[in-house]
Amino acid sequence: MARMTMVEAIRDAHDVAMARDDRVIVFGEDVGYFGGVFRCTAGLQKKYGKSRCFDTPISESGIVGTAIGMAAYGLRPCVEMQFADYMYPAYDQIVSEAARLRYRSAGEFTCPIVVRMPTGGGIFGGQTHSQSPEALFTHVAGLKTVVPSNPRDAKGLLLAAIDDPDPVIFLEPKRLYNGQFDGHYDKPIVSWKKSELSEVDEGYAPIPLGRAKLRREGRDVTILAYGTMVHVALAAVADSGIDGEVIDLRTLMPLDIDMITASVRKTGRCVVVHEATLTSGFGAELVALVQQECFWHLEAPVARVAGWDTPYPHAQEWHYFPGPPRIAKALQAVMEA
Amino acid sequence: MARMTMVEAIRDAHDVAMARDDRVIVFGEDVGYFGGVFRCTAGLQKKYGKSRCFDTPISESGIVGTAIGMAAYGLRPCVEMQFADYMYPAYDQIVSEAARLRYRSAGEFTCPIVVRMPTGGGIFGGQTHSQSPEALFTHVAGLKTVVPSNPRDAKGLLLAAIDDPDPVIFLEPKRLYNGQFDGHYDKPIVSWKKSELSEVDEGYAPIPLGRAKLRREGRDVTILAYGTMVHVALAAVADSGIDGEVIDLRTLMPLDIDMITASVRKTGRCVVVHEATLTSGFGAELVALVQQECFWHLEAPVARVAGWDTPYPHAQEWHYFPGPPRIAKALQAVMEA
Amino acid sequence: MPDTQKLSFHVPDPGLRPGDTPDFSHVKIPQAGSVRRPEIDESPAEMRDLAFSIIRVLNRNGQAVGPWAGSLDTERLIEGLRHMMTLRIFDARMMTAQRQGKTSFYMQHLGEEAVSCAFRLALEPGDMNFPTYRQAGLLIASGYPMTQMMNQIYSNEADPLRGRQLPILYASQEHGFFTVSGNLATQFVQAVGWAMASAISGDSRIAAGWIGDGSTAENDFHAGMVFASTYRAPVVLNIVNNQWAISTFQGIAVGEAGTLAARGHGFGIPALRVDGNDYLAVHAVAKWAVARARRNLGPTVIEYVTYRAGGHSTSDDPAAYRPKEESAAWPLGDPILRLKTHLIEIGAWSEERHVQAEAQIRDEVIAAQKAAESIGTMHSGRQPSPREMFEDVYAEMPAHLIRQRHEVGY
Amino acid sequence: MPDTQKLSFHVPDPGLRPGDTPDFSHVKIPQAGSVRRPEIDESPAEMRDLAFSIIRVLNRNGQAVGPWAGSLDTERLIEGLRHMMTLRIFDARMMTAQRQGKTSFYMQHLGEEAVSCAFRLALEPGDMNFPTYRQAGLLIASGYPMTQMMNQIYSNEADPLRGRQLPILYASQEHGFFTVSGNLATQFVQAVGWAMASAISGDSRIAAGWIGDGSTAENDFHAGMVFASTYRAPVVLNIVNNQWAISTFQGIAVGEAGTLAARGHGFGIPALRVDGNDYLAVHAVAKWAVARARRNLGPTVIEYVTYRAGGHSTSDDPAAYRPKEESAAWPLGDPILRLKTHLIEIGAWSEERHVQAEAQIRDEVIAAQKAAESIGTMHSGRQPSPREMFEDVYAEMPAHLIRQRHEVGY
Ligand SMILES: Cc1ncc(C[n+]2csc(CCOP(=O)(O)OP(=O)(O)O)c2C)c(N)n1
Ligand SMILES: Cc1ncc(C[n+]2csc(CCOP(=O)(O)OP(=O)(O)O)c2C)c(N)n1
Ligand SMILES: [Mg+2]
Ligand SMILES: [Mg+2]
Repeated sequence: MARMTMVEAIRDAHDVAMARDDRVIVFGEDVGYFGGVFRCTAGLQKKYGKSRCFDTPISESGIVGTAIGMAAYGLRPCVEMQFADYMYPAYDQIVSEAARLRYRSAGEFTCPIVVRMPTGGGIFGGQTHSQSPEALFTHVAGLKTVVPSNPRDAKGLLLAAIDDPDPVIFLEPKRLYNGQFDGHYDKPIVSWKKSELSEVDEGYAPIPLGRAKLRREGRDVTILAYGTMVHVALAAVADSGIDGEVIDLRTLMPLDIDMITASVRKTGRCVVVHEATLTSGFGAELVALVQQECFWHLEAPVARVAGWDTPYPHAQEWHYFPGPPRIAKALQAVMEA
Repeated sequence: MARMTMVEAIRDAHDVAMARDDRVIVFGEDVGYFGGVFRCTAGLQKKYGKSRCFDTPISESGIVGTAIGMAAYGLRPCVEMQFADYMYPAYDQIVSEAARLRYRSAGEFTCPIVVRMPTGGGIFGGQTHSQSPEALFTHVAGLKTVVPSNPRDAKGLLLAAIDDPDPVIFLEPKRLYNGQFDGHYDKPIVSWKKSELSEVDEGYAPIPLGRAKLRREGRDVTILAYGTMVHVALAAVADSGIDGEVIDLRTLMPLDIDMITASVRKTGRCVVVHEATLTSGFGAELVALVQQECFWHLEAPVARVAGWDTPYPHAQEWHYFPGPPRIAKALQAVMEA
Repeated sequence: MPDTQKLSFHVPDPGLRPGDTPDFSHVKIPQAGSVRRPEIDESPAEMRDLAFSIIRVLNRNGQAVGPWAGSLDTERLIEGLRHMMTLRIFDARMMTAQRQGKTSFYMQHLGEEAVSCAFRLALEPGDMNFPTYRQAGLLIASGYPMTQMMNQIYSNEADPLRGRQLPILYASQEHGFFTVSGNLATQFVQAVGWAMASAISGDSRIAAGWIGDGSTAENDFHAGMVFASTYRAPVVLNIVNNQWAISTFQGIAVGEAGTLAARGHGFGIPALRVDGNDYLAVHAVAKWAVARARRNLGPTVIEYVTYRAGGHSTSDDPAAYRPKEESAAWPLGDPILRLKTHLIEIGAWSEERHVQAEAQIRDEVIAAQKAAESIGTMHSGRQPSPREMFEDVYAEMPAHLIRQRHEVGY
Repeated sequence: MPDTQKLSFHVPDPGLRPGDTPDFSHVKIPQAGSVRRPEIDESPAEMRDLAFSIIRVLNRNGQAVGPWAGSLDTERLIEGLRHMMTLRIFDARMMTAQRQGKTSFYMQHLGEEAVSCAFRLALEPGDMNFPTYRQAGLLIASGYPMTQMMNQIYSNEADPLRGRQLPILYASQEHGFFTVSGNLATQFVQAVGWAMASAISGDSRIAAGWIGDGSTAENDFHAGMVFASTYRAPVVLNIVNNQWAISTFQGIAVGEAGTLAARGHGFGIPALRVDGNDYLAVHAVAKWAVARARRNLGPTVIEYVTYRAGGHSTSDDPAAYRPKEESAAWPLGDPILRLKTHLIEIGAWSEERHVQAEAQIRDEVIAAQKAAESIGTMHSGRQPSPREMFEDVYAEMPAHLIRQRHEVGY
């Protein structure tokens, strides 16, 4: 058991996966010699050689397209998009190809690839370094979508993603890479090492996809969150004094609907939180499912707290970000409904 | 007033727009000399010349990318994606560029383009000629998304879309192009000319974006639908004998939430219908909004009837398609809840 | 000083449209045997000329001439002729079957049979093609069962793709035929990835990417070129220039820019242009490129100059956009006729044997068709279960799909 | 026969890494004045040689020599020198401002000033650039107010982009500067579209697309080339090859393929390679290409051979991946020093005037900065209202955004 930042945990997952399976290949823009602009692959090229960890031309479509070919060959590519905001040129390869290879060929060809990408705001990255495009993946049959919220999960889920026989989109909240963040952006940054969640299992210890994690038990209201927003939700619960039950979804597809349902049936109230724009965000799906599964238990409409329906602005970052006050307000409203 | 098929109505809208505004330029794959694989632009090149209606290389990104440049110049390009399934290479240009041009430049540059594309199944087109990707657009701030369900609306809405100062995604249900279709695929095709909805206003008669249309008044349950599914929903109402109120959304963004809310508050029940895959489909957003706006009026959970969460299969097309029986079943269930 | 001349907009035009007399006099066709054959390790910069000519082996008299002749023995040539004849008859029957409503859709190879049939013989078992929808010759020439192809086309119960995929978008790992995509060009860069994987693994297998002239305009063509060039991937990058992309002539994709082969030059990739209707030339050039890849010398671009003699698909009627007789006027002739003439010329074949072979192949195709139809066609007989619709979305069916499957009643 | 040799994987490598002694002996640099100047209507096929050489005007002694010399008079050259000096001082101050926390991010032009500054002088009012983040010289050289640039960089209340956009992603219709995108390469094809629109409209204005060496790998580079070629768009397609793309050297984008300019050949687009650190050469080549576009002769590709002397951005430290002294070893020298030497050589400038000019420009930049800072910086002073966050998503604010705006309290 070692304490790691999220970056270290992701690096460690790569290392463990590459050591135990020759088929694991890691590449992307600035991923090789330099080790990635967020340093998530630092040291891998040195350790495993240029054939297994290398730099690519700046072509997201080329990165995912070649990864698909490699997967069809029998390798297990784990590739990086430098920012989620830059995955769009690869979207066709992800949606039309990776996601449907097994289906359209009835299993003749499969696509065990992982596409990692940093998501979310909080670094004053403006509209092209802040996006959270998870809903663009959850709508696509054939993809799995994972969002870890801490170093421990990041390592275990990434190991599982690399092992997975199907394409996995692995979204890494960049605001959490190097420290804890609960949405109180004006407070000093807290090191990961101070959190138990940075205690990462050594060696090969995958965490199965598809299982949510209860982060806080509570009786008043269920809060569904993932990634950075798990911590922000916990802060909002603390700030508001409302006894919220916080579920960290961890995997959006497949979704742990059982844990969600059980919790909402218990609390009778639900707030869904994400950083992506509200309209047609993944929160909409969560609301739809919750009201379907828990209708007769609901004592208030399910509320959503999300990014506004605008591009992610630069200077107004913290007005855009759905921080603890906005969540707390929603909790209040749901309690009073 | 002339009776037209949907293809004729779309052609007519192009014609009217091009005649009244020199800045309107039409292009795409096979769009020029041949007039489009669905013939929606037939005759335009002959009438307006090769500078205003022309064939392009097979590059969706190039089509939308050049359209954006043209719009920045001051033209009003209206382009065609041959099938919605093939818009993915252009998705980056649509999402990262067209949608955000006005915002990121604070209005220095704007992007009045229309991107038309045939959507939906029903022609045994398999997984790459059947998709309904509307949710991939409604999630993106800065885009408007329109789905006509009949010739009359197709013409009026397309004229409004071309006039619109912002980028509009114009989704054309291909199963409706040349005839009416209510989901009873085993019955003979009914000509558009038999329907009042094929009565198209002559000349310039735009229908404003953002207004839904009541297709059938009813007291039992509100059905929200768009495109082909409007007709399928009407058939399901007829088949089931349930007094459904059918709303044709017409524009998904901006959405006519007022009409929706008023109806659901009246009926107390709601079924949302679309052809796209269920998970994270636009239906999820509709459910989220309805339960938010009408929670205290709801007598049953809002139900969704949609395409299954699989790629669109070829041979199993009619098992995939959410036809009248599946909708009727949902209506029944909602009534009995 | 601003030059106040007004700009004008240029749109390439084929010039000749329905009703006009076809004219291919602008297509410069070098004499058979006249184009040199470089060493396979010659530097790409030294062979740029080959992207602007057309490598041809069979001359007008059916003789095989020049430095590219002799890559196949007579027995293999006869085999090749049979492959092409099989493909043509197969196509004709399936075109009819589509008209009869036995399937929803079909695309034929008329006039282009040499390209995929001859290329296949240059590969070794284990090599992988990333084809478009117009390379079924790769399957025919590698012995993939025709009945299986038809089962797929009919989406019947025995369809190896379980009815999920549009007709002719075959897939066979064993036959080195990657699952065909409906989305153009995506496979081009995937082929490069497969080849990179082979090199990464220290394997000796190579890949072949395929793309049509029109589809070279797609962005993933570029991605394929970039990655092939950067990593010197062991891949053959095949561009089938059949002059048409649905209703648009190749000038829309190529501009008036020279040749598609020349696109290789900007990437330091050797590029050869070959008479795609000359079975011998196609094979010789393919063999050269395959050897280059296998010797770890990197990628090669091949542009096959051929002609789409039929419609784009069963949904298309070329009479709407090109002169009716254009196909007959195509100066590179018919690949089957040309190989037949050659084989007769060298005394290995005869009109009688040809007629016989044709009859025999027709019987084989008909037998395959009967076998497939005895299982089912698109709208009759035994079809795949709707249950199949939910399989293979993932390796293991997640709970929400099981629920949805139950809703359909399976 | 299968060749059983094992394949191996090739990854291009710059060879020299931190700690190594820089070496640019592989960069072949032709003598100044040695490269020919074709007529602007010469056929692209006749000038392929120009993609494999480097057009240079200034020789070691600061003399302007050869057929490309003489495109600008002395007054304009002095102006050009001042533009470059302004840009460099502007950059230096903003780099410091970023370190001081006055803004979140900055990208400088160190070593590349000649490219955008000289290019701008070849354009006419009304022409439109589609720049990357590294062409602020286009703004400086067209007289865009520095205070406005700084307001944008500081995201203060007077920021013309209302705080919405990352620093340096300027936009100005009036100054022919298209809104810079964070997404690489998308602008390249948009430039072509703008140029097509100008031609469609019978206008006389032309467009210029810009892209970095690393970004040529992006798919939209291809889209730009295809459309420019097919429609012979009046556009200049500028590739700024500054040898680096963040941490990857240009070999990752280019392969070992020759030159980026040569990518034009596959599209029949004339391609010129120019010494990007030679103000005179950049201007002469730009002028040639602009004239070609304006004369309706179609697109030109220009590759500027230069060197990114600084880090990629304020988030980057090149010491991690390249030798420290590499920048000093770059054989094409410093653009400001070279133009200064030339002006002194022709007697139009002196060390004293240079020092004077530097002081004066510094004062101007400082004054601009003071003006901007008196309004506000990233985290202090007056900032744009949160209300701005909801404006300009659409021309007219839809109901749901009004509701959301109200929720924030504006
Ligand atoms: C991404 C994408 N865009 C458009 C299409 C529609 N489409 C199918 S085939 C075709 C023409 C392709 O022409 P070409 O590449 O020359 O191949 P050929 O049919 O001549 O073999 C088009 C436009 C598609 N399948 N995928
Ligand atoms: C689509 C996309 N992918 C990746 C990035 C991240 N990125 C920003 S700049 C850059 C390097 C660009 O290098 P080059 O084109 O050579 O331009 P230079 O910085 O040298 O001027 C990268 C990878 C991006 N902005 N957009
Ligand atoms: Mg073709
Ligand atoms: Mg660079």
